Amino acid sequence: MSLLEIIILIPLLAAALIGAGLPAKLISRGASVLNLVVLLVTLSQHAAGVNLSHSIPILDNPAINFAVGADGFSLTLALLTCLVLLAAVWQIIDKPAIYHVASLLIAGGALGAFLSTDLFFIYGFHELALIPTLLMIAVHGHGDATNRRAIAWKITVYLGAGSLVLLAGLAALVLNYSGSNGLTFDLNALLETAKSAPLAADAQAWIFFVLLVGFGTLVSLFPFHSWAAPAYAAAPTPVAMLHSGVLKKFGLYGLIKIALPLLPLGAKAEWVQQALLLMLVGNIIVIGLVTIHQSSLDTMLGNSSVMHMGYIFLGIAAGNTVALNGAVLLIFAHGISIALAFALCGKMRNQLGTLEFSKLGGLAGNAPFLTVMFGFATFSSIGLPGLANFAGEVMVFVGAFHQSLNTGLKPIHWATILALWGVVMSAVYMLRAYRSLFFGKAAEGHFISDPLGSQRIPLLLLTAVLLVVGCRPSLITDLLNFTAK
Amino acid sequence: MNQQSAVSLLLLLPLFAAFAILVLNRYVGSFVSKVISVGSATICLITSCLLLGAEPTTGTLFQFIDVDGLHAGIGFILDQQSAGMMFIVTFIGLLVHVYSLGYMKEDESQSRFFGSLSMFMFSMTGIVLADNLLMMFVFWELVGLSSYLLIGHWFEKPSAAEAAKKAFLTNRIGDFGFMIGILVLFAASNGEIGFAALKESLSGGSTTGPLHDAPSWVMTLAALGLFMGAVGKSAQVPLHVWLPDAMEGPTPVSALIHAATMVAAGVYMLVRVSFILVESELAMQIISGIGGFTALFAALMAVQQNDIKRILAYSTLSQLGYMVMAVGLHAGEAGMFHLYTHAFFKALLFLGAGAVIYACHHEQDIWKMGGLRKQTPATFLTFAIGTLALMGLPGMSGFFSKEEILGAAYHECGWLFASASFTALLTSFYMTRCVVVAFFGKARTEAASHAHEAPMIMIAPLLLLSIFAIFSGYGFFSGRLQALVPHAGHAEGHLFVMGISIAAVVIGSGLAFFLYNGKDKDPLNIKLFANKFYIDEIYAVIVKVFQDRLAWIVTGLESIFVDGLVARLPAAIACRMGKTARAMQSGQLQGYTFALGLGLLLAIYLVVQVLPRH
Amino acid sequence: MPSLLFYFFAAITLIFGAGVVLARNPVASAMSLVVSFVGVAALFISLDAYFIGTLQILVYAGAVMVLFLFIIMLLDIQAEAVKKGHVMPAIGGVFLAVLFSLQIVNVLGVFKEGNKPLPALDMAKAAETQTLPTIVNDLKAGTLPDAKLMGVTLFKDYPLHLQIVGLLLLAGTVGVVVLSKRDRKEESA
Amino acid sequence: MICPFSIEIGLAIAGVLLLALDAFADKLHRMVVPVIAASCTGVALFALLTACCGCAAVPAWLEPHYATDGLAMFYKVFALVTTLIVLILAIESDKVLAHFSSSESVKTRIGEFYALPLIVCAGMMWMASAKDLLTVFVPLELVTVSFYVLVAYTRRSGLSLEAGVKYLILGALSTGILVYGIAWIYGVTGTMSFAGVAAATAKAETNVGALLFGAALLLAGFGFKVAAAPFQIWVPDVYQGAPTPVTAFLSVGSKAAGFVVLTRTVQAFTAEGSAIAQPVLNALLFAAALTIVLGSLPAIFQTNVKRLFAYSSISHAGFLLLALACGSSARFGLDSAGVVAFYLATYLPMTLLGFLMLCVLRSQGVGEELKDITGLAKRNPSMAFALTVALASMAGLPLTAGFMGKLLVFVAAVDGGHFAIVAIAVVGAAAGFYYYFKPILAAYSPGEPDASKLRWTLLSRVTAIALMLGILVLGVYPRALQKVLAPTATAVVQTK
Amino acid sequence: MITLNHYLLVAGILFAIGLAGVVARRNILTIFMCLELMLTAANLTLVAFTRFHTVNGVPDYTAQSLVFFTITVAAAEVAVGLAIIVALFRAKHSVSVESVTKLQG
Repeated sequence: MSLLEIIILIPLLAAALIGAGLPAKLISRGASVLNLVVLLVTLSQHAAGVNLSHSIPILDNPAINFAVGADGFSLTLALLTCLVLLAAVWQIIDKPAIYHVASLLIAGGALGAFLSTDLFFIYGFHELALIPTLLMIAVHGHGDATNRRAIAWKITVYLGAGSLVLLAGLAALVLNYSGSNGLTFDLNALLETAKSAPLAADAQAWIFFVLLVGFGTLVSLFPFHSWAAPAYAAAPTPVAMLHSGVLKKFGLYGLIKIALPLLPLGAKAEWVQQALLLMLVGNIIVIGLVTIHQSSLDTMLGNSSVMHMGYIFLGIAAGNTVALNGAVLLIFAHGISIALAFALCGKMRNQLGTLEFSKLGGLAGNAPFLTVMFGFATFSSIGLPGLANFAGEVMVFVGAFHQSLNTGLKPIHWATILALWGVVMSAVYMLRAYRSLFFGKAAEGHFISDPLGSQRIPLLLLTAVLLVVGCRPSLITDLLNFTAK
Repeated sequence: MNQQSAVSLLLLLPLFAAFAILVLNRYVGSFVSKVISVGSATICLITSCLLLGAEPTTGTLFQFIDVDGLHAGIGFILDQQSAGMMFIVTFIGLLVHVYSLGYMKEDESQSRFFGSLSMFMFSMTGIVLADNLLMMFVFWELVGLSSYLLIGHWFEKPSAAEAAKKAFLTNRIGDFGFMIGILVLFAASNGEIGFAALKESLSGGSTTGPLHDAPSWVMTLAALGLFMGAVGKSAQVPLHVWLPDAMEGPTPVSALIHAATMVAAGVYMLVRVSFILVESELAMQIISGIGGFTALFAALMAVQQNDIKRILAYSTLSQLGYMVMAVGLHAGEAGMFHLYTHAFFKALLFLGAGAVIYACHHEQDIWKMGGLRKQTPATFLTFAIGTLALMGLPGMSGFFSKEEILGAAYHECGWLFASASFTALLTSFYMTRCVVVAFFGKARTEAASHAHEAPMIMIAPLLLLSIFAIFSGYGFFSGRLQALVPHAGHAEGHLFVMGISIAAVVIGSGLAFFLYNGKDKDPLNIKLFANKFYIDEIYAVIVKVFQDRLAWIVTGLESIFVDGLVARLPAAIACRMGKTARAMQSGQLQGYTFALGLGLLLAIYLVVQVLPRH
Repeated sequence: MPSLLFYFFAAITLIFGAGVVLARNPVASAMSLVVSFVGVAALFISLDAYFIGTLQILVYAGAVMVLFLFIIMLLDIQAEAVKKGHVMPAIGGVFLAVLFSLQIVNVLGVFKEGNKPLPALDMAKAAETQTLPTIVNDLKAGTLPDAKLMGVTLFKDYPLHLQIVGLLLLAGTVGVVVLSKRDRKEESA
Repeated sequence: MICPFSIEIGLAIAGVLLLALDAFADKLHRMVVPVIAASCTGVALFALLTACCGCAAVPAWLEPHYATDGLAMFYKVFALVTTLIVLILAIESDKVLAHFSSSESVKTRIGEFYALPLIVCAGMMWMASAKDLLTVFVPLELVTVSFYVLVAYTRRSGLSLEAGVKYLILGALSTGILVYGIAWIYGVTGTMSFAGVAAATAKAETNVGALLFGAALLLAGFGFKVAAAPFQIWVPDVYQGAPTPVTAFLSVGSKAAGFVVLTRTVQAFTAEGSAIAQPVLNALLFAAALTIVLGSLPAIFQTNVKRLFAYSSISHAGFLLLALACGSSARFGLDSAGVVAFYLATYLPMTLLGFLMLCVLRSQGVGEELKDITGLAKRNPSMAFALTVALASMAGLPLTAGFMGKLLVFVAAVDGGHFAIVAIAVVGAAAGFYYYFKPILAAYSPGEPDASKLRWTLLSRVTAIALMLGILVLGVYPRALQKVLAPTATAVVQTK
Repeated sequence: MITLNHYLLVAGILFAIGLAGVVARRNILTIFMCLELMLTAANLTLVAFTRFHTVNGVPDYTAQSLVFFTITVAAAEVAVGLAIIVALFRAKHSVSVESVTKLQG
């Protein structure tokens, strides 16, 4: 059994144990810490060059294996998952055991998706993680019952449809890249065929586009995004953290790990490029404006999370080493920062009962710790240097803009410029929110106090990660070890 | 101590101080914070003094971003420009630290204040030392953050919170351009961000320089982009609106950040990249034009302000305009010179204003002061020295630097010279007005009449700064600070320029003195100037229309069209079809048999008639 | 078979078949059905399927229709009243019937093989292939031993099927018992 | 080594004997007949699995009609497993059944209800082996007529009776169509055996127009049995009204039996060189698309879980038809018959688990409406979990059996280039995410606070666990099943 | 001259008539009779074809057996069907299709 399998199994096993009636809080916290430790061990093994991959065949033709394997990219996302899981289970206070179970299942599914090297399991684990997400939103979400039901349905059907489109795209990959002896879902085998016998550019473009729509829907790529903001606003805190921070990144993971290497020509096809640029500009500018319009913290964070996906897509559209490194860094950074923001959002909701900007103000007076933490989340998400997002954004911009200027500004240049303007917009809404929630005169009737003792640890952990990665992004980029194709 | 470790110390010590204060804040009293912060500022000053006049070197401290295609390090350039700037920053920084010990004595969150100050020192050091554009951008943003924190120090005050936000956002708009500039240069030079590398790429020479071959519009775009960053940071028109509002912050902060150092960073940066700017004549014209315009525009507004800090703020705008104009007129060294002298006397003025405000129990309206010269003689004396230096009275530091800029303008562009000269006149006018109204005449309010001199810890920095305000213009002094030797060409028409500038001082101050001496209210009433040309109002409308209203419209459209077309319409169609199909399931047996029969006919029709043909 | 007889029985079949559909009284429908079945039986016989024809009369026209009539009487079912709103099903029925007939006509138009007359029976040839003496004798005598041939086929080729049909009848019987068994409560009520 | 034929005969005899036992020994405990019935099925299953593997020794007189290829063996096992579980379902809902059968008293003996499934099972097993249309028809009618009885069995419930009437009329209509179709196929090809038909389709002298007419009728007749649109119209009403075990039997057993016959028919029509292969496959594709749509979309509005399952069953039939219509691909480990069999194998545990949960709930007085199962998680979390597993698998969530089936169908369809149908299937499956989650959501929503706890019986618990294991094993480790099915691919070709 | 198609036409029309009756009639008993009509039409087709496809000079009895089975099956079907109809009548006092409309949607 490989270490990677253990990493996947720990949360699933913990969820099963809780389901069997063991004390939820203890087990979930223990499992999340244990998982982080095991992952760190795995990282060291990976650094030492140990081959961690392992494979169990489950179907011969089409060949499907339960295969795990890790490169820097998947380990980065696994690290993200473990960190966010740790922070998420710590946010569960006085809630039924199902909260713990759901969080562990989501994280387990995400880890499975990130560490598998078989398309079947990559897809399967992601879906597995979706169910508890949907259930938690529907059953334990915020807001009145009808509304959150509607939201839960929307996200269920939306993501379900997106996954099916994705499945069709993956099926096309499997069918085209399986080689001559039957079909295979093994990513590495597909990659080899893709190298030795690539498809025609035209076919690649089409499949890439289908994958883009499929994966894109899962990442709330404009215009397939409208599930995201209300869902995050309604989701229980740990679920919002895990989904927006980790699970959503699956789509990006898939694009970078599967679509780009398998369909390099497709990604570069002009019409695909232009469509992607249009969509990501939609993410940044349209959703940026929508975010500015929000009047409550939860929907604002939800929309901002949609908007920030645009930058990562820009990195994917650029597709060069710098931009891809930046995109992954941004995936990691956004995961941490949005999880932090949602954790704080949850704490505030619990105490204040409302997150409307107009009803709140001056929280900094009573809750300096929260204020500082929220400050970190805010400034990280608006790309302040020294916090993790900045390095990612800069690399994405630099990578995307690094095209010849001799023939004038190309579409990707314009997209980058618009994306840069998006940075201004995100500063606008984040600072507006920060200002109206924490500064100014304290609003009447809404009291908030700082979290105590151990509750601070996960928040501090996330902040520390933001800072450390923000100052040494090479921690991640060295792990990634991407090179231009 | 070698230079690398000295530089590391300069960078890391304030960072460490800021971090330590952030962490320890909860557990120890503000005293420890003060010790840490002031201690670090002191050590920084000593270090930067040691670096003055050292051999120019460069180096890299560590790699920040290190992937194929982008290697951005935290490095340093140590030359005369940066060493001099470093001295200014640390020197004024230390004085402000010391001054704040007195000024902020009563404040509840002193730890936070000093922590933020240390943070600022760290960020500013980074800008000064930056050896590449990205590093400069990083610290550029970080000074923005410290500025945000310090302006918003009294966050309970809505105006302070708003001002902090406004400052950050306005700067962000500038940074938008800055980043475009960086990106354009990066792309055009095929992957360079270091100043030295860019210079090399530009020169062409033995190696092929991609930047050398870049189309001219690329250079213009790059230059304007970088300049836009400077416009934001140095509060040039049209992004000047944040600086007056930033006066909501504690006065020492205004002195340090919003007068002496941070706002000058734009000019510093422009001088750093002037080798790029000169590649585009159009960009240079725009830079000088905007600089000159800002100088005049801000001076006009300053004429009608009543808040002592705001007068100084507009004056800062105006002086920054001078500096920017100088850069645009190929006289970056003159701009830097003015930056240095301005730093001293403007810090002096702000700290003096702080002392006045302190004396008058946080009263800032000059019309509610009066006669302070008697109650607070030391403050008056230092403030007057600062004023004279600012007006450019011959012999004072401001005279030398301003005269050099005027000379450059005279040399390069007549219009700008005229406007700059008029600005000089206005400068004398509004500063005289300020001094006359605040310090002369009778006390107009209770608070003013009971004003008392600030404590020694605040006065001492004032005195020290006065010395610099007087003497920093002289060669023996400025020579230490700057390597850039004035153009020889400026000697031409030197006397004329000197005459004009002296005349401006005399006329301006004379007019103001006669107009305001002994007056209890403003004899001039120019609404347009007093209301800052209604720029804030116009911007408010623009923000409302082009951002909030647009956001509202887009949100509506998004939810109707995007969500509607992508999600709701298919859902509605599916439901509609589902309902129809469900209606077929009527429960009527006859309906079922009919459906079955019809299905049969359909199947036969399809299989026999339609499908074989395809 | 002479054409006239064919047309006669075909007409009987179809007319009384239509009678089943058109008659409002179920008894009339049942009676029409009997007559129609007799017509079909005649057509069977005209196709040299004497055994099947007989079966048609015995099982269908006899047993099954008696069962129908019995139930109609037992339940005392009245004629359907003509009500408004019942036109649609009628139209639908006619519509389907017409369309289906058109399709049949269309297919028969394509089905050229069907335009040939029925092949003549060749008893002599058949006699050579059969082994059972009684059948061979009949064939040699020039008569078609229809029932015998049928019997041989059923018992030689389809013994399993016969068993299954038996099982089916048993299941049917059980079903009838289960479904129409009166429980005590109903009796007392 | 025994011929599977003997097992079927034995099963039928057991059924008859049980009928007799039930009729004449009325002092017996009421559970004797059910237990014997279930154990007979179990023994038959055991015997089939152990004694008949690879057995092709069929008596000579039976040989022309009776196949023992992999396909047949698979469906025989399938029928036995289904029957066994259906009997368990019946035992679980014994009281409910008795309550609604001929007498109101729960003491009413309902031995027939346990004996008939054995006979039906035998019929299904025969259908699986049929090599000609006549041999299809007779057991098919045995199954159908028995189902008329079973559907209407709880006649004191008006719904059951209504379902019985509807099934009777529509079923008889489909029988008429089927016989008419067989007549035409015979008329055009001169044979009833699948192999003969396959050979005739390739012959030049065969009249294509008339053959297509017969094919259309035949497909319509079988389409009715497997609930293919537009012949699916009876399904929701009959499934809802019938006693739950019978619904389960219909939706799994009857459908599978229909599919084995349909598979053989389609194979015959699309044999090498067939002149009608393309129209038949296209018709199937068309039917598949229509079935998915007509199964999925109305399901969105259902509030009755049983009826929901009925629509779900229709939509699954659509996927099965799609698999059938995709034809064989040389690149695939399974041919279309294999994919259909695989899909049905995944369909079995999830559907039966769903119906088992309905039976278990019904026997404790919980209704079939969504509002009745609201708060199930509170009343018995493991029941809610079991229901969730069943529904998740039906929705096709990965790592459950349902996903494996859908995946293979999708891959086959994309491989066949049927993108439009794939798109429709995607829409249908997406709608599935909605309606399958409705019961899950209801189960986990807070219900009435003082609702009583619910209990498993030992039997139902064991069965549920077995079915869940089946779902998970098929979803995670389908290799074993594939190994079983792979030979069918080759064997089926030989029967032609 | 009477050809095969004559018989097929008669059978086809009979089938159509039965179909019409099934759809048009509201009395379940009558519907059931119409179903028998359809079945008979199918049988007629089959018999006509068996007569047409002579085997060794006599009709194809292997195929004609199907007619035998069909008639038997139909009889059983009628028996069960009538039992159900009787049960329905007992429960609803009607054998009209209107009495079975509860299951819908």
